[in-house]
Amino acid sequence: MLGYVIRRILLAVFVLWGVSTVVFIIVRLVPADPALLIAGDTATADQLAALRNQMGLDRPPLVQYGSFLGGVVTGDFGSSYTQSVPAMQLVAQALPNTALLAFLAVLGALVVSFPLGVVAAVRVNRPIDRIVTTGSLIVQALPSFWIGVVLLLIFSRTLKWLPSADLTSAQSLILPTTVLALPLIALLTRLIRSGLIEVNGEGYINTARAKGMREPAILFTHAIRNALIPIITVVGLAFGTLLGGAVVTETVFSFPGIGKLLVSSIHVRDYSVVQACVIVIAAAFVLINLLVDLLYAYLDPRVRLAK
Amino acid sequence: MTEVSLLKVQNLRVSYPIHSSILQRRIGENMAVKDVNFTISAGQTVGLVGESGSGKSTVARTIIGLEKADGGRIEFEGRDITQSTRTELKALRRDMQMVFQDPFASLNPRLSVQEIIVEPWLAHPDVVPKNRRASEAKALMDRVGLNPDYASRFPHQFSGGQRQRIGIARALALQPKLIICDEAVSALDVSVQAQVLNLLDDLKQEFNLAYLFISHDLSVIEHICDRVLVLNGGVVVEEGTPRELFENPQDDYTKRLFAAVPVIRPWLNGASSKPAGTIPRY
Amino acid sequence: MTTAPTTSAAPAMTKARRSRWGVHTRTLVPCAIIALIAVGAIFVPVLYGYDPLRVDLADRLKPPGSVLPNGSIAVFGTDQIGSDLFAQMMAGARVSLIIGAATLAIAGVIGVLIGMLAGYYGGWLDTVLMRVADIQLAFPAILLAVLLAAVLGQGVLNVIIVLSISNWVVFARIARSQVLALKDREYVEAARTLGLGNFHIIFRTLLPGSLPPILVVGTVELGHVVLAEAALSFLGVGVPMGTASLGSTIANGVQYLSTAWWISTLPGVLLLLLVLATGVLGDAVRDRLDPRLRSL
Amino acid sequence: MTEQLVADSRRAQSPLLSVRDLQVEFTTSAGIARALDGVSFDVQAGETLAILGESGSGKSVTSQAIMALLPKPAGSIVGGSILYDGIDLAKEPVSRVRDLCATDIAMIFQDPLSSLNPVFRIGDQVAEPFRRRLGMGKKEALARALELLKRVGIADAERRISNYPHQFSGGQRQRIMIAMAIALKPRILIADEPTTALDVTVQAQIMRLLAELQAETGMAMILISHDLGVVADSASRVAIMYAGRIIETGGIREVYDHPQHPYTKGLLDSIPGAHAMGEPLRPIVGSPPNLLDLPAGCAFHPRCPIAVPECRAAVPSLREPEGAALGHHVACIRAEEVRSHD
Repeated sequence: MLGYVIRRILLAVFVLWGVSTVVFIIVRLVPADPALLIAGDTATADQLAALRNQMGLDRPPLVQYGSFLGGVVTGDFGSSYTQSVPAMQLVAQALPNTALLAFLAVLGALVVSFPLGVVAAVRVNRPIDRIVTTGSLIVQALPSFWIGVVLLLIFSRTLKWLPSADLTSAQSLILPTTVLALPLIALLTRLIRSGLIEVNGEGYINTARAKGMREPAILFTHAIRNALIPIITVVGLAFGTLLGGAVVTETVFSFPGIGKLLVSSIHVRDYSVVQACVIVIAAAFVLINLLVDLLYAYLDPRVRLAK
Repeated sequence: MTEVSLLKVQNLRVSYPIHSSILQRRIGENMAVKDVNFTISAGQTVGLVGESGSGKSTVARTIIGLEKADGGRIEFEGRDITQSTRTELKALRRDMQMVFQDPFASLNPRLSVQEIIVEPWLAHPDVVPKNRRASEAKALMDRVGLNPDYASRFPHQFSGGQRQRIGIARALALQPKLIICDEAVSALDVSVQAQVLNLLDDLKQEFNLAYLFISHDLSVIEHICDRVLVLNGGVVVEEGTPRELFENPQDDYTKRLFAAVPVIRPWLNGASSKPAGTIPRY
Repeated sequence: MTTAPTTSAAPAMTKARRSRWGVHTRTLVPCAIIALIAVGAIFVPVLYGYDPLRVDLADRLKPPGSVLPNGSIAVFGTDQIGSDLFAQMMAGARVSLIIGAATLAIAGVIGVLIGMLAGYYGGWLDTVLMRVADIQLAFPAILLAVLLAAVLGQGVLNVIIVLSISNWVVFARIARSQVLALKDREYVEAARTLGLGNFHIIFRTLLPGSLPPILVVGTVELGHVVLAEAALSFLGVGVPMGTASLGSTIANGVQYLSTAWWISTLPGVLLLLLVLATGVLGDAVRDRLDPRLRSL
Repeated sequence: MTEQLVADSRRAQSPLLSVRDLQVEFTTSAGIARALDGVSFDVQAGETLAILGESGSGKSVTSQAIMALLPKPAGSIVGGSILYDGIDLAKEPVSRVRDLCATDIAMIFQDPLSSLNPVFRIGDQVAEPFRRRLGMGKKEALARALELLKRVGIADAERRISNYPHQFSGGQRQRIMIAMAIALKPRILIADEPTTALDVTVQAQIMRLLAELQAETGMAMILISHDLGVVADSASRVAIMYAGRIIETGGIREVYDHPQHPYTKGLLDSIPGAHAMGEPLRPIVGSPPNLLDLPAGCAFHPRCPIAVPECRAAVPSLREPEGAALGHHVACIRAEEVRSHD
């Protein structure tokens, strides 16, 4: 187990390094000259050179890379040229909002999908199962930005029930959370259903039956635990989709989270903020998956007790 | 045993590496085969028996080239094949073939029976010229007791015993001198197993084949082998003719192994005079 | 050996039989929908003489079914610059399908090739592939696409490149896992003992065996790629101005949500239909080719 | 002779379990397979009945039908009865049959690894019947589980009770399964291929353990196997199955020494090592039939060396052939023609 934990942590560190490096390379590929963007078209060659020197753009790439990595470690991604504050400060303001949104979405998705998946599995191939599976298939195909727009149209513009923007009240969280949770609900429902069906064919379920246990007791002791362990990993990976989905959802609802910050920064080519956003989102994702992997290992004795 | 041996295995050692859990570095090894020596002469059947983990399948897989030996020599007709290059090995494959355990997994489900039997000739095109391959494949099917009219059927349309016959036909396609049977009849029902054992016996006479026969089933080994090696923990603990081993085992492990073999009619041979329904002998 | 094969196979087989008709329908209907959209995408913009850059302010924001001054009927209405929404949606579907097909071809071929080689040979190639995949998985797919698109700039080719880069790993992983699962099968080992070369084993033995799940993934990925393109265009980092895209049409309509609901809603329905068709098709293909892949 | 008398007096009592004309069908994509077709047998208290057969013969389906473990919805009992203690298990709802499981009828399976839940400690799994069925507290149930684990020969049971299934060897796992099965002192233990997945030396130990436990508790056993040798020591009676029917049944010595059905005789002749070395085996020709497409009449006739045209006419029912011992029944119209070869 200890070896497994150490390996996972090393891997997470490696992935973070890889992510940072990829971001560094991609951002350096930008055709536009950041100095030119900041100084504007009217700047003289001298002003540009001075700015380049100040931003470290005239140094050799390797040196830039080194100070960039140093910045990643200390959380210093330079200043936003549009708002003249450290990029990290903007990210730090936006991050809690997104975290709240993501947390509510995952919680909501679990609460909704769990009973749906269990019911579908218990009544497999019956009408209720067909409704649940078809429903989740449709929900999975919904473009999240579009469903956001449609919900906005129905609840905010037409019915005027819910506010559309800002983080002014708890109500304003309802629509973005719903949009974010929908694909996750569909995915988890399908996974819980198929996981339970698969586990149902295992030998130990028959053993439990031969021990005289009733089906509900078997479902809630023997089946669920075995079916859920692999699903935990998927939930971790789904966080990636969720954080990605936040980029779109926050834009639709003008929700002041890290996704909206990212998109608006891309539009104004504020690359220090873009870098900070991407790396922070990736780091959050890596961290969550690390925790999920450890939880997985803890729950499955075959991994926990492996030498 | 004065004739030149077909296969000679000397001090064979095979291990699987153990990797550290952190950086996946190789930190040790698990010895599957520690020290195995034996020879097979042309036309002879040698049996390897042992329980799971004894290393018997590893020996077979190393000889055929599916695993790498860590030490020792494997000589085929006097040539050391552990040091062979790829092209030399390819030539050797013609003389040495294998019949696998699982008749459901050992045939490519996407190929027809004829394609399966012809496949060896794609690797060794000189064995049978292209225009005669279809008819030769059918002749082989006929030889192993399959209806040649079924040449275009797929493996899933056959029963376990029939599939094992297809596997035998594929092994025969290259006219080998040695066939390694790795638990080749273990997955078959008794009545079908007997058919396949008889087929293997007939083919041996007809083509002067030698067999290396790997099995956990001592009665099968006793039936088909000229010599038997008992493997335990990667080492040969005893060797002899089946009669010697069954009637007078010397090694402790061999004694235990043979004593545990179920007897069909325990009430007949006096070893057990207990009435049925009580504690079985050990 | 112990239980009759009937007992273990029977439940799956009953299910298969019960849903055989279903599988048939579930294959045909989505295929028909995709084909219909494809035909529409090819011909409708031509028939309507659709020009994304033409502005016709007199025809702005006409609701669905309006008769335009030139006598034609705008079945789905017109948008904020007066162009026919139906023609625009079909032109957008054309872009979606072109980008989807091209991305699948590029990402599929490269991913499958690398995945199979990595799975077969193992060693450093496999280690590198798996680490690259780990890093790439740490970027939520849309994030990587947004970042790349922002750097590369807008353009259909750029979107294809961006989506290929963010999708090849999916194919590489499934191909690799298939090869790993098949590599130790006895029939593959049998091919090795026959003296068949690596090329033959990889492309003649392993590839056909690996195809079913790859096809399933490919079908489902088509939907994902179409969605991703629309999302990129919606965010304004996808196809450039002047190229129709369902995503940018939806984005353009957001401002007019209270006055002209159809601009944003209708293209979304088309998008949903297209993605749903690929999802259903993927499920049907999976059931048909290999019921064991259910949980994928 | 005394043995025979004891057996006879037992038979006079009403049997513990009585299966009558049991019919089970499986719905497959290719059609309906009759997995069991008129299976009848009795199990007396304290005896061991071996049910033998090759793949597809229906031997495991029989045990699944008794325990209400037939895979749903494909498999179902379509006729006959399974009488236990005055109740017809074939007609009772599944939940009622489950109530009898473990307390009256218990079962162990072929693969002890997949039969144990990988995520629970073995102590908890063995204690489960005590907690769920007898409502014992955790501590008490675990204490009982420990006793059982010691009894089935798990060394160092005090420590190992909190280990997980993957930490045990195959033979130990089967011992744990046995401990779980005998926890509530069942009157019948069904063992479905209990040693098939095990090495031969371990197999001998498990068979010995089962026989010891039977002697201690007086429970009846149904041993299901494809291996005629494994059951020879412990079973008193055998039933040989072919294509969903019992084709021969009787005392084990009687059936093995004087087989009266050509299939039984063929099976015995097919076993290597059962006769002189070097002699070719005398296998049964052909393959077992497809349950979806059974031959008319006796299902064995296409493979039978002594088949006559009448064999095709009707399915032969079990009968006591002339000269056979009491209780030796054979489903063959030419049973008298089959000569034993001992």
